[in-house]
Amino acid sequence: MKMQPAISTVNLTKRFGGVIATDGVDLSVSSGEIRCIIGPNGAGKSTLFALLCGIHAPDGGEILLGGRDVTRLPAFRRVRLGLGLTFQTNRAYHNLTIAQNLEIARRRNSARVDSDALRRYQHAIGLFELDQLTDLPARALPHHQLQWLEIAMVLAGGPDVILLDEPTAGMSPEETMQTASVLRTLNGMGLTIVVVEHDIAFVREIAHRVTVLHEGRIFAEGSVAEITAHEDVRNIYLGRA
Amino acid sequence: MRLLHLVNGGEDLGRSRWFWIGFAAVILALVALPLYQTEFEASNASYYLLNIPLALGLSMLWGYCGILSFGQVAYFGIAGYAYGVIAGNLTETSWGPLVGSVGGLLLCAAVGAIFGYFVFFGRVQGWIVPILTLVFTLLLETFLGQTAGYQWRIGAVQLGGYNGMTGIPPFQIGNFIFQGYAFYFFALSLTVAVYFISRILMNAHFGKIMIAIREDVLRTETLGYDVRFYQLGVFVLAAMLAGLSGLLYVQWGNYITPSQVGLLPAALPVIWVAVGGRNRLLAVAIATYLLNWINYTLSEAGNQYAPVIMGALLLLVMLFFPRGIIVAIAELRWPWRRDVTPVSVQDRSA
Amino acid sequence: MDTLGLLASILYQFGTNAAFLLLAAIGLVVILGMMNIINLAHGELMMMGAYIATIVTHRGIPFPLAVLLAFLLVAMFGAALERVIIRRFYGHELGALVVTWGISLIMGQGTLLFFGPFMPSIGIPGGSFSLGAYSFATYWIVLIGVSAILIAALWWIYQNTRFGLMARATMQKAAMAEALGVNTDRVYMLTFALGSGLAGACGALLAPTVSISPLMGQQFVAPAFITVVVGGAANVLLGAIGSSLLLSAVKTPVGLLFGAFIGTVALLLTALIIIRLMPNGVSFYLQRFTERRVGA
Amino acid sequence: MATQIPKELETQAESGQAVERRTVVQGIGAAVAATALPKFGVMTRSTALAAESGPVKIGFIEDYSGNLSVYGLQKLHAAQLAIKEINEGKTLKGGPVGAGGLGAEANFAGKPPTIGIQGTGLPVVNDGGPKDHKDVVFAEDEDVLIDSGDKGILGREVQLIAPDGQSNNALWQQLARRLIQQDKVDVLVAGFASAEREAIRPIVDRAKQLYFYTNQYEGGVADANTFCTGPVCEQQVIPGVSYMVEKFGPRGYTIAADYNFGQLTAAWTRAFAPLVGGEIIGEEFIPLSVSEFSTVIARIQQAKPDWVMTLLVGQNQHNYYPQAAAAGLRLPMVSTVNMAQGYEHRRFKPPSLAGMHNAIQYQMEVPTNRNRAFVKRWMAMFPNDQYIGEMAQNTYFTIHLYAKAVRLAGTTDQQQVKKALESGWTIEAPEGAVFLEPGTHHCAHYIRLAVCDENHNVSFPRSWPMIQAWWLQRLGVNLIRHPEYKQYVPDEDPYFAMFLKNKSKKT
Repeated sequence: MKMQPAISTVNLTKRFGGVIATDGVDLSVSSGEIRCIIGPNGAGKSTLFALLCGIHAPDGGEILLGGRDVTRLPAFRRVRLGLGLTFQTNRAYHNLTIAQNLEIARRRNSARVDSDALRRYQHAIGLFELDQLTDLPARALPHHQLQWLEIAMVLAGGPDVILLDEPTAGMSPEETMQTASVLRTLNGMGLTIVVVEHDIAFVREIAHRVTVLHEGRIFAEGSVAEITAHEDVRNIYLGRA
Repeated sequence: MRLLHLVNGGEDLGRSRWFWIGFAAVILALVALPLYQTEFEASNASYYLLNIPLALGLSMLWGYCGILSFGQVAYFGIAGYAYGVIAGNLTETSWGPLVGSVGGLLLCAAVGAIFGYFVFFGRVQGWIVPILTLVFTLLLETFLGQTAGYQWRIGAVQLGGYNGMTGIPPFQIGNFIFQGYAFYFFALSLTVAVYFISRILMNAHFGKIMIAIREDVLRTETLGYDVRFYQLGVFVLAAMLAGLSGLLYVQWGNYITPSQVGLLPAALPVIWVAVGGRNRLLAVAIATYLLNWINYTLSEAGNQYAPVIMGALLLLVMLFFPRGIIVAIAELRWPWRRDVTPVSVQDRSA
Repeated sequence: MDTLGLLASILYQFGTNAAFLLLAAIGLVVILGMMNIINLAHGELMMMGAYIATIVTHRGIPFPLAVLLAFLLVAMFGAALERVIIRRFYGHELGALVVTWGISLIMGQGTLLFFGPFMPSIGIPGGSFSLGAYSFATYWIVLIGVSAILIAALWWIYQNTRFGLMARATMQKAAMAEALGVNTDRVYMLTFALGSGLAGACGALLAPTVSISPLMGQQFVAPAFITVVVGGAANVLLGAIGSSLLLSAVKTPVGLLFGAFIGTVALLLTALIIIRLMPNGVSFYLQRFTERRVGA
Repeated sequence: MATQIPKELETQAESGQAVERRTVVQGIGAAVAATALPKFGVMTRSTALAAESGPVKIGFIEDYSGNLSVYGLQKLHAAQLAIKEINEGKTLKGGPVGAGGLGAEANFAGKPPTIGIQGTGLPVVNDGGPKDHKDVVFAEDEDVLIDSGDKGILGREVQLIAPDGQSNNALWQQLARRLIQQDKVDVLVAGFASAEREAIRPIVDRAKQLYFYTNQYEGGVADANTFCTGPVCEQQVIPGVSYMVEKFGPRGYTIAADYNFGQLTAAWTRAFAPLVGGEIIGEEFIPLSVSEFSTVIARIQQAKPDWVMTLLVGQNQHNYYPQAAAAGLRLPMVSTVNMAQGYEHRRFKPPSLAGMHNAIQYQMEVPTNRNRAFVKRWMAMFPNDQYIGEMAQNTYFTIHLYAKAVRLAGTTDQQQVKKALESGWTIEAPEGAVFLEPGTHHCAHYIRLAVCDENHNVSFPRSWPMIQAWWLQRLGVNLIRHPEYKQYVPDEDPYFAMFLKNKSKKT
């Protein structure tokens, strides 16, 4: 299956003052894949995520979305081209109702939501048990459901690729597993998923491939099994963590 | 039908039948004002009313979209001066004031768009915007203040420096000149219209996006919205509403000075909006009317304590009703009220 | 000789302009820059300091002592204000803004009612000296030095004392500081008191050079806000120094060549442009610059 | 009871000699008084029939809070003092001297006295100096407050309605409307800043309200409903500048507040300095927000003038004086506002104001017996007051003047009172005699040169017992024959245009 990668970077570099946060990263995620990006604290995960989102502009290199160069595009244009994003901290609109949250998410991109995307969205709403709660203010939801709400909001825009930054942070093991299962289902419906993650259990559960970042570079890449077997990875990441 | 639904949306105070009955009663009382008030009192009431569009614009900009501006009076002044220049030069025709009004509003929109473009498309940080708008206002005041000389004459109209621009013609359609009671009705109908339009707008999807931006700029942007565009939009809208107030002001007083654009008048609208409750249009409108009325009443009495009383009032209101006194009153659990607490959009960004 | 005089004069004006901005801003640097309270009563705090200094100097107390007294009394007033009112408005800038506006109205008009519209001012201490055609006030030269000392002292407090450490921790992450055993409540109060006291002291220092009246504080408000905002939040102290120097560097030559009106306009325009071009303020770039130097 | 002519007028009419008690300027004949008085006799009789009752309402707006309160409070006290005296049956000396004065009966006003180089040596007599027929004659009264024989005005109590303008123009408009439309005041006395006057003048004109503006100002208001009782540029700038040129040398430098008053007064200075042998070598306009003056001081030092014209307004700009003094800038200064209005010499530590000259019409220190009596009366009523400024004195005599005019008209009907006021009045104010010129509604004043010394003591080395407000006459303004409602600016006078051109060439 030699397709155009869903999202990829070429020699992506970002400096903050004298510190190199991301150093020539070449990442390629194929369509239909679930990719996890892991690494110890300070490995450059957050910077890579911010670069992919469009929050920071890189100092060098390119970002391609579905083969198209989006390096210089602001975040909202990337979203309009089919990228979905959630953040480390929950950013659903806590003071709006669930219906309003979803409404705001849906309205902007309603034109580009195809039937597949719509099915994924409706499916997710059901799986996340959000369909009954529409008039509740979001802040009334328990933490894990807030996280789910945000994923649902992202799906409402009908993305081809979603980029999730620690989607299970703060969830119990059961909730984490539930999230993993929903994500697998969505992936089965044609969605490409990139997850920046800490939680190895969750990674084991969903990842097709894993990329390990260390000191701003890609240190290793491979299946979950390969990575967990990798001696150096254990040293830098699992060992010290 | 859909419009009615929007009018009755949840982004402003009052949705019940009793609320609308009360609302209608107040409007009726305002319409019938000439029956029980003198022309002079009506003229005062026009002054309280004509500040409301400015305050509503600031409410949308700040309360709903989260952008605080200290510079709304700049647009107030721009529209007033533009009207004075245009209408003052077209005194031969009866449509001069109309052209002047349109011109004033368009100029406000244009200046607001240019300033807003630099601010929002430059992604200036949120907390800097108020100061930036304030500096813009002070710059305008300094410039207008030194236009006393004869060289500052546009056509037949003298800008007039700190003494101000005098003899600005009143509003006129055809041969009908809006003065006294007529001007009162003109101001009243415009204010009510602006209120309803604002209310509809804030209840519509546009309003939801405003709130989304206030709540979380990044989230909104990463849902695919061009936040800058919406910020610019609401900024221009607020500028035009401030301009509308400016127009009404010069049509009311036939006069404008640069001190109208100074530090003190710049802070006043922020106070009105904050005291009422910034993310509720009706609360803002009521507070604007009442605060102007209180200030006038105190000064009319020639009371030297007026600023002290005003200051103490603000202090107490903010201490006990930090989200605005009108909002606090509206959300009291009245004994006769069925307990349907509407989902109110509270502020966390405060 | 006259070129020397001109040079000295330009340098002197540059210094006085910068010192004026710095003195107007220094209290606000603490309250707005560090605590994020938009303090519209800043001018009235300075007015209070000026009144205290003027009154006690008229009673025969030496001027430096009067400044110290102004610092202490206004700081105490600030602490009381913080306890009773301001503390309810942390993280709630809107409320703080309206409340401080209310306070400024009460203080301004209250002073008018109590002390009347004017108070005889105190003479400017120190004489003058001349160089070529130009003459200079000794007092302003002292003020330039004092403003430098004040900002340095503030810097020292925040870098080297326990209070400074706790204050910086509290301002960055209050919850974390609390967890580490810092009494953040107290830190807030002390910080507000320090900011008020500094405003009072600066008001006292400027008192001999201005007319003493209830609304005198208003003249400092706009310059103070502009200085702090142009300075930016990355490092407020560094920012205040940088922006006052920068704004003075624009205002002085322009004002000298084209007069006070163009000078004022140039200052406002510069502020507008800097805020637009450097949304993080001058301090962000200054800090990055110093960090780079250290890093290299 | 047909007509009740107040006792005061009766005595004057009987004796016909009231003139003697007044200051007389040669050229303004007393003869006109004789022609004028019978006319008013007729008017008085015809209008006294209109039954008027209740108190006479004086509408009075000033700023008791906000930026300008320092002036507003003084003016309020002046009004309260005047009204108390009127209600107690007192009045200032003086009466109508005739409408003929300066061509009020002609289609246009007479030409003003021209001032040439030779005019600078005009001999003037000081208080104790020799009096001969070529010179201006001046006689001093012990006190000018006399019984009017009328408690209140026409037997009606006088009431002051004095709301607070809060230094806010929009509020001023509301208050003016209220006083005119709601309270239906008989007269409006209001305004410190020119902006305030301009804010309410359209409202005044629409209602044809009788209105007094009592401040020193930049001049040029030609408004049939407005009477300006303060001095204007031509009365202050020319004497002041001519003295400076004579005493210190020709080169002057102007620093002025950057708004109407400052710009227009600077234009006067620029235009008239050459006529008295001077020259303005530099000019600078300073925004009202500026409060730190090191650059301005350096620019003056660079220019090396012989003297400085300071037209600084507002509390920010007053800072110039201590700052300039501290910087060792010790040039003689001349002004038309400072000292007399804001009493800077009392507020700033000496020697900030040392060397300040101002051709004033009044300030508290005026060394005459009648003024001492006035100050004493004032301080008895308001013991805590710090100073009595020029605009306070103006307000005081203006309200007395109004009372006299009503008594003459026999009614408070505003059109009649206006006519009465247009009969050419001289009133003996604390400053000296003031003549209200009918055609222009401006006053001729007694001008004194006030000089402030090292210790901030004020002396008056020279005085001009009567200087007219002649500029509007020069423009041909005659409000009796040709009512108009505007403010002239010097640019409309070709004479000034000449100098404005020169300026634009230079810069």
